[in-house]
Amino acid sequence: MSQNKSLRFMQGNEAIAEGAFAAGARFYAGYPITPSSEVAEIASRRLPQLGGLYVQMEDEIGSMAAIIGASAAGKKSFTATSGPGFSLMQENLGVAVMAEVPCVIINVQRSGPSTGLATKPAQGDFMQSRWGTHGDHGIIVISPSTVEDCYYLMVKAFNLSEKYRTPVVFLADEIIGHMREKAVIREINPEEIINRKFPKCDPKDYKPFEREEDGIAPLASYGSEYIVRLSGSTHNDAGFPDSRPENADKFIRHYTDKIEKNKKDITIIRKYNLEDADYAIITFGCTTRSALEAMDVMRKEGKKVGVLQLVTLWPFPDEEIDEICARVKGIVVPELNLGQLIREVDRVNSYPIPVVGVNKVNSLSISPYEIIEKVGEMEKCQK
Amino acid sequence: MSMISIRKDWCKRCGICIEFCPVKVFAQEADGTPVPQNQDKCTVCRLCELRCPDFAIKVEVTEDESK
Amino acid sequence: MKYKWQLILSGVGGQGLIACGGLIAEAAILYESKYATLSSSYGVETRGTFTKSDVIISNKEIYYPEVMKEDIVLSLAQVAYDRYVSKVDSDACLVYDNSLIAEPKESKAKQYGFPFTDLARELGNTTVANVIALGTIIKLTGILTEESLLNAIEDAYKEKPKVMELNIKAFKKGVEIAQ
Amino acid sequence: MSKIKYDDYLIKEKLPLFWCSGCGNGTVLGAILRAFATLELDKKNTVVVTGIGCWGKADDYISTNTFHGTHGRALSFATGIKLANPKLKVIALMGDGDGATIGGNHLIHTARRNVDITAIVVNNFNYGMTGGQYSGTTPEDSYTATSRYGHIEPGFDLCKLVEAAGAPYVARGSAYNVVQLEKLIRDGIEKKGFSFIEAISPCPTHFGRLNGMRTAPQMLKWIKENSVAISGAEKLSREDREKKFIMGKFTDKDIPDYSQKYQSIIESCTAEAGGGINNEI
Repeated sequence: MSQNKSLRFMQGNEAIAEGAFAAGARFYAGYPITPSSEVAEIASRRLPQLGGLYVQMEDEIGSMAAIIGASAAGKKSFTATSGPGFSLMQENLGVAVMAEVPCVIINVQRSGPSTGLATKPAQGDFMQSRWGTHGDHGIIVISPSTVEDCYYLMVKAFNLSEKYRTPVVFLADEIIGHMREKAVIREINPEEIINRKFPKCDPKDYKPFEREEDGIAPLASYGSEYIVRLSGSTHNDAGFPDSRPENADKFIRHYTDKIEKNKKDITIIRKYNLEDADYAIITFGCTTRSALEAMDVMRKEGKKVGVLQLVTLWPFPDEEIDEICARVKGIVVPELNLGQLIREVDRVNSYPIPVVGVNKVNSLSISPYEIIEKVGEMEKCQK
Repeated sequence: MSMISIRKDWCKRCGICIEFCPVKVFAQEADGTPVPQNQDKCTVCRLCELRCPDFAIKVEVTEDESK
Repeated sequence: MKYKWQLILSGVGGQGLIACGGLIAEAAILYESKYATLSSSYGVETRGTFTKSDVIISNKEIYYPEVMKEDIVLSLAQVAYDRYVSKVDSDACLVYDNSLIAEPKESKAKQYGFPFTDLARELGNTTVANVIALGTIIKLTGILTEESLLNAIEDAYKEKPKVMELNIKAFKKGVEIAQ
Repeated sequence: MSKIKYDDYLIKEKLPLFWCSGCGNGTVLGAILRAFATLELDKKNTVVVTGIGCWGKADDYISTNTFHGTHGRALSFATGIKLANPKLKVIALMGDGDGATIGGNHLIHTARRNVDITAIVVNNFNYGMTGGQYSGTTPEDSYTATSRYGHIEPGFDLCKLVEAAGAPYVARGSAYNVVQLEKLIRDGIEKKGFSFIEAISPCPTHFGRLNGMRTAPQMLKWIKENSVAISGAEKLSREDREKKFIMGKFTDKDIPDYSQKYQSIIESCTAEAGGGINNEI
């Protein structure tokens, strides 16, 4: 087993790009946008060195389409964008869902709506990452909170994308994307990489959407021995249009089911000091760092506070949150939006405990003190 | 000699073959279906086959003449 | 021994404050086995508007990457100086460029004014004012060793020997004036 | 004479075709499949990419690899496919709405970028599938479901547009002159770099009906009567020329395509980096 490690002082966006290459990504199509542009710049420099390809498209609609095409032609593909670009990608993100083409879309969130504040952080795309493209579908969304995360979770993102033949959204934010910190970067071993299942059947029997026992259909590449028919319209196993109600039902349910039913395998959460916690802070992305700092300060003061970090945002970890709700006196949900994650926590919580938000949309990060204050208020009310 | 065959299940009776045949090989049935009535006039230019929007016409050269 | 240092490097876009923060953080991580974070706040324009970099150096993992309480503030422009002069606490140290900031104001913090830009001009390039200031901060506070910083500078410019030489000279100049 | 026939590429089980009686799509499809047969394209290394609209259904009948994407984006999917695997023959089939209206930006940039794709735009001057609304090529003063008082916008001359964008191969044919159309398509597929073929095509159901041409023969006659070869067009006044469909090859030049140029970047980079890894799945 290779143990090639290097100690790096690294930027989040740089680690995202390097993580993609380590996962085997060899195709990038994108349109530069702050605060994600470093990913594009690094991809443009590194991909030709790796025998891969970078292309700058005319917009994010085309970028999303190009990575789907490239993935169908056998290259692991990715793109990086931010708010306005992510909105433009939603149409073809649906194609990746429908045609079940693996790809990774990085959204380094910035302040919105519209152009918003290009250089300022936000976490306002939490719901968009789940529901942005129209129609029923499942999606995997992963959110990093450290520079090391950016590297290792990108590998995870590609692995899940390949395993489940699904687009994966990597929901970073301006703070994590732009900050630099210490990171120990380890070479990824080949056995840690998951590649899509390739068909083993006779080429004349191949149907690109015919599922195997594990619920996933093998995917051949264009240019292989197999003829591949992919479609963004409602199709049958063979990839031909099929508008029969039972066929539509079968496939549309499948897009949600293949993600939700594999929740256990997909979900990553991190628990900090929750064993004895009276209060839990539930968080994701950059805000995790504020939460952990707040927890540290409060623990020093003898307050039993813990943190639950959602690394996988979608599928939503209902069970894990329910389990926390069952044993704490209150929950704080800090997020750089007006309350998106908290809606989900509220939905899951069935206990008579308060769930309060710390919400901020003034372009600044949430300070640990703002979380500490909220926990304090809750404590006071409950005394 | 040529042999013109028409697949009626594919033909949509648009009338293009009838209208544009340079030597007027086709007649039209009441429902619009083309009938290669004057096959002896056919020069095997194949324009009917090429223009047919429904792959419904085949012009084949019969054995003895193709030699 | 203090285990955590929180630094603000402030000025206007184009002064190389992020690069400067990078050198400190890199020196801490690679040459002193510490943790460090660098995050920056800047406007949409690349040059000319207020910019600051937050650098945190610590012996243990750093969570919140923004400065919660300043230990050291470097101000290389009037707009940056004005923002921090009344804000910093008595145990902080405020280092500013007195070739650009003519009249120091009241502050609880201990203030040090040096003519970084003028000295940089003497070295032949005003863009190294940041690195001179860096030398001064290192000497005044002892947060990291001079050697670690010199190593970081060498790493940063290993493909540009002339730039490296200039930056080493600038750093040493900064150390010298702080003595 | 090629042993491969056009119907080797046609999925006969799917016939009769979905399109209306007299629609030119089937004629253009025939020309394309005949060109495939003549060139003996290997199905496994050919990808037909379509968008949305009547013509976007064309892939249903083609037995090569296919990708059926979204409205207007066929060229972007095709760009990804081609650049990821340059050995593939990539043919994008688009309508005038698809390729030149909602997808206009992708069209000009794919042409400018010179990606080795053959784009075949069937231009029937309106959105047939949704009931005959006007598109970016609908001629001024004509009538559509959304220009009942006469269309006040001029239509695009697609060949001029794509030529200006830098494509090395630009041609126009029609469903009337099928022999020429097939030849133009064949040459386009053989061309290294972005090739663009516009096929003027009848839509008697919508465009024809609202513009006094209810039948397919009437529409084909209209196309025939308004067609003029490039050489003939040169003799016309500017005003007359603008009213005609000028037929033939406008551009046919040899310039390096994107993949070729990028390959030289890869070679120089990997040489520098001491050999790269081509990580195929």
